[in-house]
Amino acid sequence: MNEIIEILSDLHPDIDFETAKNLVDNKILDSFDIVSLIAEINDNFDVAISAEEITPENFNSAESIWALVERLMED
Amino acid sequence: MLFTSYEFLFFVLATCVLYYVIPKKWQWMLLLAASYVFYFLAGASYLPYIFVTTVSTYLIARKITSLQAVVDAYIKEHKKELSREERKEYKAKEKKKQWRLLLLCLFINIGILAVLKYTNFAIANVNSMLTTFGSTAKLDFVDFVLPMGISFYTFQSMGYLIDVYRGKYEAEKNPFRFALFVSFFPQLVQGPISRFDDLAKTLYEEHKFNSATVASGLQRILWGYFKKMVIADRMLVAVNTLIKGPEEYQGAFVFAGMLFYALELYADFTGGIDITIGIAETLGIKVTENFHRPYFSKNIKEYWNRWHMTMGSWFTDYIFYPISVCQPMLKLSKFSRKHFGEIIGKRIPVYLSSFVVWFTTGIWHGASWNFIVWGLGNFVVIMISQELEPLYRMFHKKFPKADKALWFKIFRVGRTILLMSSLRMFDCYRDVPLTFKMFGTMFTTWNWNVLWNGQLLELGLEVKDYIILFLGMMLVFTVSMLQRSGSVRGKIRTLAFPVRVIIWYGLFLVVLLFGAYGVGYDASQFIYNQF
Amino acid sequence: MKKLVLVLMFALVMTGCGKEKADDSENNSTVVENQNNQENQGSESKNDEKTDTNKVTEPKGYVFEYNGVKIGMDMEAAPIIAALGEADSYFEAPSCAFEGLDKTYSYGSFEIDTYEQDGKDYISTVFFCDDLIETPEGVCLFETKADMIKAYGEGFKEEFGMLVYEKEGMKLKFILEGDEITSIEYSSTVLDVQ
Amino acid sequence: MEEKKLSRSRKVLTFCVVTIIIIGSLYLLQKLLVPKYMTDIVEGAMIAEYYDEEHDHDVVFIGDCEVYENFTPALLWEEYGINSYIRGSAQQLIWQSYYLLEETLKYETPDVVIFNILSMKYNVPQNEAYNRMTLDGMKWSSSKVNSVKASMMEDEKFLDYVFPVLRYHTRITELNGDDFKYLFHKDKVTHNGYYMRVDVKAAENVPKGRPLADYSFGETAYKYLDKMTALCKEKGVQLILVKAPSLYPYWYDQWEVQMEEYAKENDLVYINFLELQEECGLDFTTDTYDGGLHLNLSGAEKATKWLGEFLSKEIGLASRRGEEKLETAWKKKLDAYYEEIDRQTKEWQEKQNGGEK
Repeated sequence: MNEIIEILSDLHPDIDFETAKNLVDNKILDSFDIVSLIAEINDNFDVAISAEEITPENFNSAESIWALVERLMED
Repeated sequence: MLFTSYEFLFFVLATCVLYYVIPKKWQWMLLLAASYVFYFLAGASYLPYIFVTTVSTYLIARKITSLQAVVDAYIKEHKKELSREERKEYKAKEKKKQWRLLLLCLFINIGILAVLKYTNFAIANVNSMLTTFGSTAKLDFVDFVLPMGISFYTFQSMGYLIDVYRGKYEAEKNPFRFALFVSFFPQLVQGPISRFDDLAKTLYEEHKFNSATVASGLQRILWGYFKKMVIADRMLVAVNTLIKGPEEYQGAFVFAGMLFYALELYADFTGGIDITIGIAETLGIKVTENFHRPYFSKNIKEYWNRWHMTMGSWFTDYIFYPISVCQPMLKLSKFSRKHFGEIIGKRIPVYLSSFVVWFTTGIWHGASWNFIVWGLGNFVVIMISQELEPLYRMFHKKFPKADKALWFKIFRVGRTILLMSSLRMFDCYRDVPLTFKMFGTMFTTWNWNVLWNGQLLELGLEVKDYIILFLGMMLVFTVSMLQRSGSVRGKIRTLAFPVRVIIWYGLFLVVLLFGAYGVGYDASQFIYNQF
Repeated sequence: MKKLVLVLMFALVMTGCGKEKADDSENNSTVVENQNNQENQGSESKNDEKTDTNKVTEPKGYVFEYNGVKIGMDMEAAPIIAALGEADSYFEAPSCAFEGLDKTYSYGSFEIDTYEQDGKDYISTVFFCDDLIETPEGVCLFETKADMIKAYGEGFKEEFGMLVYEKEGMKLKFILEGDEITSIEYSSTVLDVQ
Repeated sequence: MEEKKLSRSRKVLTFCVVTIIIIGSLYLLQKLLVPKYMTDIVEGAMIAEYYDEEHDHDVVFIGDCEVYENFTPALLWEEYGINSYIRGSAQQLIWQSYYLLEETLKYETPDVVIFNILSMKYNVPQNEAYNRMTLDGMKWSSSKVNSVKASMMEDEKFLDYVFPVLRYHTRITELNGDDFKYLFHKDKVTHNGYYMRVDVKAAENVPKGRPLADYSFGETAYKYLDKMTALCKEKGVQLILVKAPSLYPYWYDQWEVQMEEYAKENDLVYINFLELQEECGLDFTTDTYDGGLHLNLSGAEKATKWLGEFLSKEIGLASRRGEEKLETAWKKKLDAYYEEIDRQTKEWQEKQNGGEK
């Protein structure tokens, strides 16, 4: 979870990702960010997030991203 | 049937009346029938193409869904016996089957689109290559029909198919309902490109006649006609004169043409979409918005999120993401990070997939180098902007107030418009070299006095036309400003009845009297029908 | 330092500045196409340009030449008439009910017709009256169909019994009786109705 | 309950009132925008004038400018007691002539219909503006519907005839005093369909006809001529074909042969005034106002005289002078006629004098 927040903060130092919700709906994360994020996650956790998992629900908050990663790691 | 033809108005009227007269459970069937009649009237020879797309997509999506059901059932049943690895392996194997089906369907449908749209472009390129190598042989051009709206309905169907494959929703069971999704007539000619999960429900639902909804829909249609007929079709006269006479109209004329074209395109395309969405609304159906006041964008990237939005998100979801997060791409990224450093490695997925997206976007708009160069031009601008991000941050740190200042906002909006307009010159002029040449004349031919010495009056528009255009644009601008705080139609609804009547009747009169239609004006087709 | 600021400004100008959040980028688009529309959708073709756009100052299509004066269709008549010198005879026909005169200038071996638009006269026809003149491609009255084909090729169409070569919005019309050319006429398509 | 009813009926009432206001204002707007044809191009007002007439004519002329500028009903009445009317309009095409005839015969059955055959040369619709001048003036009837359908150019729409505002909306920026002055009432522009001109411009250098590839009249033209012939036979009206004495557009010998043959085959009278120039005493240095295309008053009087003689002697139309109703009607018309002659003559003389200075 903290690692996710770290990655996110690298992308946007000015945002507090602990509390921020609706990252996608409010256009805080754009498609470039999401792609960088997925690359980082792939590096750090060794999980592959595929295109079909890129939905607003999965990327709207650090929490939901973490949930996605956990689910994929289990799978 | 042009949107601006009497036939179309009559067709819509007849459809709407019938729609609310017949039993509600037949409503969607009526729409299907109307859509096919509409398509038939546009050209009987188009029917086989949309039919093939509908049937192939329907069947393959159904097959994929049923395969998925089998997988789910199997896993559920054998949950205990199977290990995680076994489950994974089984799933992967099954997924592969679905993947092949998906590929087959994409191949058929994108294939049809590509062959019809790009064969002659390919032949032209081969021919010029042959000439370069000194051969006198020439391939003959082929004479394919290009079915109306093929780019739109193909994209819409393929989006549906990929969603089904991704398990976002199940395939539609009723083939006729699916056929309606593909062919829904208001959006057939020029989009928006709807998603199945957005459109389907509202499309098949039963809709009770509701005078408020119908009135609201009609108002939107009227607004669309205003933009289209009063502004776009009038502007078109001058635009055509300018771009058809590149020898004569250079320098400042190019600049004027650029802005005129930006105006025309905006009014034409958003007006058309207003009509589309308005017709749907009149029928009680909600179609996704396609524009969000694009010319108010701060930068090009934002612009592309607010202009033709349904196409943008289509390219993002079905091309950009799949390419940028696929395994080979991630590996490539890792590899480059190791060998070329962090900075380059990180950018590779984004850059490569953006390149593909913009190339595709370009060629989707038309089979010519003009559009490809135009698409890649957007790519270059966006990437430069991306790379300069640190500089912007520096700038804003230094001048923290600039962001709130009006002059800075105006500067940004102006810059967006100028950038977009200059890129769009590629779809005005005959070929790429000519476009560059004309662009150059803006800086070499110093004839700014033509803007006020009366020469603008020789382009086919008179003083009164410019006045109408100016007032029309002021109205559009005002409405856009008002829209920032919510629907303008909603605001008008709160006014007193006589005021409302005057507003809408007034707008109707303006379209009736100042619309550029009829003898003397040739209603131009929606620019966007062509894609 | 100044230079840096300049570069910075230039960069700001030239690209979309993305201070906060530029959202997603790829995609969408638009553009229009004006000329190469192919996805024809069963409706009229786009903008027939308004009438005055086909006015030309340069000769177009097949052009008749007499004493070094080029007489092309839809060219402004005044300079041509001036260059040709006084006509042997002149006739003007007002259109019924409308403003605007159609004028005919006769120069013995040929006649020129003009039409009026927005107060100016434009060439609508050059008509051959005898075989003392020939077209720049070398065809004159009373020659044969073979001579015509030799000069202009096989690319003619038959219209109302005439053989017509169409080029750049003008027509070169031949009438044949048997094998003999009995009429040669350059004509503008602006006034074409039939 | 009561209240609900009330508010409902109020709603209905408001709806009705608003609808009436909107339709009424649109109607007025349309009336305002339609060209009035009262000054300059008066040819567009001709067709509508017929409806104000007493429909009791002995002779009705149908055709293009070659009838309405070359024959004058006033003279036919004064000298021969023949009550006639010209249903002419600029570049009236033959199917328009046919449907005008059809319509006219619904109002009255004259003894003779005279049709000028120059329009045989047109086989397809020619020009939207001329269509409008012939068609807009007609009252709605099946004849008008058919005439519009037959006349429309490719880019014209039927609806534009039903709601002329759709055609003329661009005039909103060009409205002038006439549009308001003649909103509800129009002046007469003709004298029983005759368009008078007294000025003179001698005919010179009228070009010879250039060879045509095909001299035969078109199928459609013949079809409507046949229909005209049949309609007149059916109604017991004598159809007379004429070619007016205008020198231009050129009338080819090959055309003449076809018309003579047609008249013979269908047992019709055909009069070619081009061949009667001497007999009529026409002099194209003084009898035309535009160099040979149209006759002026002096020319029209000569041609009409010949025709009047022919109609009364050969066809046997009796003079109706002395019929009280007609006499009073014509008295008024002749006053206006001579007043107009005076006015134009004065104007013409002034212009000439001015020119000489």
